[in-house]
Amino acid sequence: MSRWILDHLWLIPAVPFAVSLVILSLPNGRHKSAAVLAVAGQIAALVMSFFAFLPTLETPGFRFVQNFTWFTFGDHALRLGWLVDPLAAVMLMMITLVGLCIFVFSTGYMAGDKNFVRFFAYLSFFSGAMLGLVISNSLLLLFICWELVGLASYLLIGFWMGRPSAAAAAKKAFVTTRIGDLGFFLGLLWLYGRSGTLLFYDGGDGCLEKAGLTMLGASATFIALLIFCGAMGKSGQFPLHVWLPDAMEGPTPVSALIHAATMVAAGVFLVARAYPIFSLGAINGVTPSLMVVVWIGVITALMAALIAIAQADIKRILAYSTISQLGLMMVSLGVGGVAAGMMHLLAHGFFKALLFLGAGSVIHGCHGEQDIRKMGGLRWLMPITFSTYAIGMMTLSGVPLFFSGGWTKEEIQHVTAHWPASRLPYYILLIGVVLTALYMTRQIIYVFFGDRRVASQHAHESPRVMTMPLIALAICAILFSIVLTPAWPWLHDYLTGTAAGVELVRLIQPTLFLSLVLVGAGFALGIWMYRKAGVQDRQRPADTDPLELAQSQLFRFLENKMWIDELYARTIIAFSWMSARLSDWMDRHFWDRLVRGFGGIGQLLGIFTAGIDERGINAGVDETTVGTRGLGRLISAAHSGQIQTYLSVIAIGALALLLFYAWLA
Amino acid sequence: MTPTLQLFLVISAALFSIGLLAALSRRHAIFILIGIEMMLAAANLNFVAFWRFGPQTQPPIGVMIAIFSIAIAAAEAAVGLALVIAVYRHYRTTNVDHLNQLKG
Amino acid sequence: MINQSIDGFLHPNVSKWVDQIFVYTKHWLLTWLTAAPGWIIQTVSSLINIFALLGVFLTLFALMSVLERKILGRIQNRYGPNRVGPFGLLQPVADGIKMLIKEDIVPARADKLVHFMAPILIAAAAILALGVIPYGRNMTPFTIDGGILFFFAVGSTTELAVFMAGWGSNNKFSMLGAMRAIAQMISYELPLIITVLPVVMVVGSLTPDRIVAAQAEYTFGFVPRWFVFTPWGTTAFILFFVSGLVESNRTPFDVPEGESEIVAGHMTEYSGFKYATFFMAEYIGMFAITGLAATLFLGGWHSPVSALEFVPSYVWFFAKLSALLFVYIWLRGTLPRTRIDQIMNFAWKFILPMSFTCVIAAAVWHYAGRGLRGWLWSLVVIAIVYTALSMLLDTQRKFAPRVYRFAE
Amino acid sequence: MSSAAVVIIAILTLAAALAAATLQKLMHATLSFAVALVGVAGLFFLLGAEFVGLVLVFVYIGAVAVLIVFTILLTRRDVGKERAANWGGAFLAVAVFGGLTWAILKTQSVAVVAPHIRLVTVKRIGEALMTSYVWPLQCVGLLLTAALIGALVLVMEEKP
Repeated sequence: MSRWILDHLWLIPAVPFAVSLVILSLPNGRHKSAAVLAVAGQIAALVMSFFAFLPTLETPGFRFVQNFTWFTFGDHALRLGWLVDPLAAVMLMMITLVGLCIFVFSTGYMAGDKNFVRFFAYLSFFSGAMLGLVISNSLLLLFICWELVGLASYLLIGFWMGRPSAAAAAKKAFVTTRIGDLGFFLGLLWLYGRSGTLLFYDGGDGCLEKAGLTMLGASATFIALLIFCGAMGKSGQFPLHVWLPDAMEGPTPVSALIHAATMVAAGVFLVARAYPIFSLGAINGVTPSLMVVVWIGVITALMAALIAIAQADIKRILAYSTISQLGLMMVSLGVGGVAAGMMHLLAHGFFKALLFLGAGSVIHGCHGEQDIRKMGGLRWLMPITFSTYAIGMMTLSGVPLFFSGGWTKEEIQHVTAHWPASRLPYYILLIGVVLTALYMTRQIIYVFFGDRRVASQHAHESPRVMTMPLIALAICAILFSIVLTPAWPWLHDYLTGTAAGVELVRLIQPTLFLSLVLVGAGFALGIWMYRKAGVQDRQRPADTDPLELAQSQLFRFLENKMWIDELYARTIIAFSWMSARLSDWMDRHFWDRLVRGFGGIGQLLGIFTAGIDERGINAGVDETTVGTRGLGRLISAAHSGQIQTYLSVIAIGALALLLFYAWLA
Repeated sequence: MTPTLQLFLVISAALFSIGLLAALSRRHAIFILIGIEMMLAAANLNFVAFWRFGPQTQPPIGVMIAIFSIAIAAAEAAVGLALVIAVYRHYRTTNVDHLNQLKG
Repeated sequence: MINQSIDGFLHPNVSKWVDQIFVYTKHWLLTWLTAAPGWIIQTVSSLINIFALLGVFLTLFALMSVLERKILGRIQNRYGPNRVGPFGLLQPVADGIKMLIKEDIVPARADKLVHFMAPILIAAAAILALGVIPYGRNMTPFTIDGGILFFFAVGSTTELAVFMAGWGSNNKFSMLGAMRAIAQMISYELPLIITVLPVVMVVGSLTPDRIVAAQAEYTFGFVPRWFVFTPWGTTAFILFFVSGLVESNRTPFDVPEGESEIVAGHMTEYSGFKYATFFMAEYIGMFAITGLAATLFLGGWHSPVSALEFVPSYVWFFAKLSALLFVYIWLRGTLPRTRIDQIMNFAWKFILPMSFTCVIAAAVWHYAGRGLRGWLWSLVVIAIVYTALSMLLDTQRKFAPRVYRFAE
Repeated sequence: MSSAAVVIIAILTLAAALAAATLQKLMHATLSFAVALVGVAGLFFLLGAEFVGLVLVFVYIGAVAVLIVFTILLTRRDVGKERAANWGGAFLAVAVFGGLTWAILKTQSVAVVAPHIRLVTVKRIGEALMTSYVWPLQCVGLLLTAALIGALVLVMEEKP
């Protein structure tokens, strides 16, 4: 079975694609069949991914490559390929699993939306593209899937295109990521130019293998940076992160699937996949490109965490936390902990999906209200949501020992601590941990504790079809930690391709206590700050945020996302405006004048030649015509119009000819 | 006693002259057409006669030319008669004496 | 040419002798003047042929005229002529005498010469056409290289004759009838010739004898290789048959002489023997057309079953001929008369394209190897064109029972 | 082929042709024209070009003659007695005939008897048409089509 799947890897992305096509062809009313189809397709993908996953378990460092020629130009062919190695396999599992949960969830969440069918078509399309992305063995194929994923995200963010905000957000996301992808594409071309192949692994001469890498040489740094641009775009790293919060305009399941669990992780995955290029020629694990990755990650993590504190929209908070977590992963990749980064990516996939779905459930319960200050006291109203959400929150903030997030964070701290270049990222990460705990606490308090407020008056628990996935994801989030513990670092070794061993001693580590302290501090701070935030008298939104009372300037700064959007508006967008205006002006006033000038010259010439015609040529022509007419009259006198005359003339001519010959003879 | 080529040539010459007579002496367009057709037939007769009395050839050129000229004559007759009808519609006559609009 | 193998339970020589009896007779007759110069022998032999033809077909004409009346009678639930002679078989004699002793009226304003020439010409043309059809083994009166062409060339003079009749008898009914006749003759001469083309193409000769010879063998020993058994052949045969029906002005295409519309068409002003001549010419033209149909599509004088080869060839030929003639009579007894515009539309919109299709189908049949494959392919071609045409020509008219309005 | 036959047919042909050229009634002229053409066809038969003869009869009697009579009918109002033939034309015709005959009889190279040749079969003509004369054949087909369309257009009732 696995053998067969490996030989037909293309089926894994193909099935969801096909499903999405089928669904698109359905009439608009067929909700049930659409949902059934989509879920079935996802299950099929899950099963196949599982069978593709199995062989990677048996042999550590397993790698299966299947290349084929796309087309041939001139004498050399452009080849694409499929790839299964631990990295791809775990991604497959994660995507299909989370995806399945979210599909099921959205059957409940989107019920009653009139574009239900279209939604599921897009969703399947997305999952197909994403699966293709992770198992592609060629940078080009990866790029194609990458763009398809971008398209899917665009379609889904703008799913409610009725809302102008949604449309704007979709456009913003598309354009912003496109900026990154431009860099990515340039890097791709450059890479192709240098190494002559885009296959990652090609039996020794792929671009990630000795032969290909040696061909890169010094340009590796730039190529790596260009590729990282793409990663920044997708994973919302610092300069290009602005689209991700706005992407929350899309339906919540979309935010969960695309903008938390899978797509935004694609950037991290890309860096992990192309890691050999980044780390080419590293002096004890440090290269300029990795340096950039680290710092970008650090900045992103810190900034996002800070902004998250001051947001009021439940989904935006989660979005910013996603950004900061992604920054975290980037840092870990940069400092050389690829395994750690991927572990966190997977764990994050689970619990962030969980959190988003929880948020979705909350919003659903509060009839579409998203402002946490209008909620509150949902603790008893939606217990399942609350408990699962709490688990997710604790996992996110990295409570050690029981929750997967904790282990991965500790792993990251561990690798960061041993980064030779600088200690600064490590400390910033520590701060980040505290901040994470802080804003999650704030959110929990606002949403679930305290008294009910406007939105939560008539709140109710969501239907089973929505709570089931929550529970499933919560269980995943907890159980997942088993394979993460240092005692049995199975996943780590699985990713690095070494056999895992069990040592309970390693279970207790200094970082454990450290993170305990930090997370505790974060919780404590949060509870202390927002202790009064929950209890307000009813019917009124919570008045000003405690932080705002304390540090209004800082709060404003954070609430407005550090004015980064405004900054862009003032600088980049303004600049493009200016240039557009300028070229418009040029067109109107300069080029037009020029053209008119040429026209004038033409006119002048025309007048001149016309004069010549009148005086010179026409006279001659007239004379000729007069002559001709005279001649014509002369000749036409002979034309009596009597056919028979002509005939007889011909006959006479013939006779004359005859006589002439007779006279000759 | 077998006929010589001359006999056929004389016959066709006679036919031709009769056609000419018809074409020259009659005033009716259709008569002229008939005359022309007769001249054409005479020409065909000449072709075939020369082929028959000349050296044998493959393909039989004279016959071929005769066939083609017959086909063309048919086309010519069709168009000519159509012209006659059209002219008749316009001028209510087919007498060629009255059709001299082109006179200079 | 006589030494073709003829099997059967009769002794070969006997059956061969029976088969060739007429040929032998002619040879025997010619032996009398071996001394005479060549051209005399030629003339005499052609004269013999001509008289044989005339004898046979005039008898057939007489027979047919009475049989037709009897069969029509049967069809119309009445006795046919049954007074003169046994079963009224002598009826034609009586008719002939009547016609002969009738007064021959020529209209005063008629163009005497033309009026006189027309029946002669028409009869001559009809009889000439008979000359090239092979009636049996070695029984082709005049073997001309382009026999088929000759047939049609002679047939085309009929139009002129009809016109002469119409013009000569200075009468509007005659003129109109002649016009109609010529119009439909011209329109149906095209399909008539084009439906012959496939056969000529496949055989590769315009000589009737060759065409008959090409249909001699039997597939699997019992299915005769007649062209009517190929898809294109069937189609061409049907089209040819219909066109022939029109050419010989028979019901349902007898508008030129429809009594109810124009008295008797171009024959209105003819009476007595001239009228009889017209009548005869019509029937002989009919024989000619049917004979050609039998020659082209029904294997000429070949027997339908190889076991019956011992039966004399001319018997087979005349059997087929009379079968087709019976169909003629049957149609006349069955079908109502069509309108002239219907006839024209039918000719130009349906029959002509279909006959072209036959040519194409025959080519397909040939290049697909004249076997089963060719059979199927040509069938496909014809089916496609037929369906296309029927879709094209389908005037979405619903046929409801006719409502009669009587003057109260 | 004996001179007798040739002469007889020739006399018939020429007589018919003369009638066609001189008869007053257009219809009679046409009919005798047809007869003359049949005579020409007979001459073709005697010359061993059966096919051409058949084609001639087929085309002229079957098509052209009918066309002419139709035209006569369509332009009937105009078909009356004509004034007598003008003698100029007659004289010219006779002169041409005389000239031609004189030239023919004077040329010795045409005073030959027919060689014995294989009769030209329809098959050979067909092969010739399909091989070395295929382009002329196509052109004639084109010409005929053009003539057909042209004739139709000419006689079409022009709608003012």
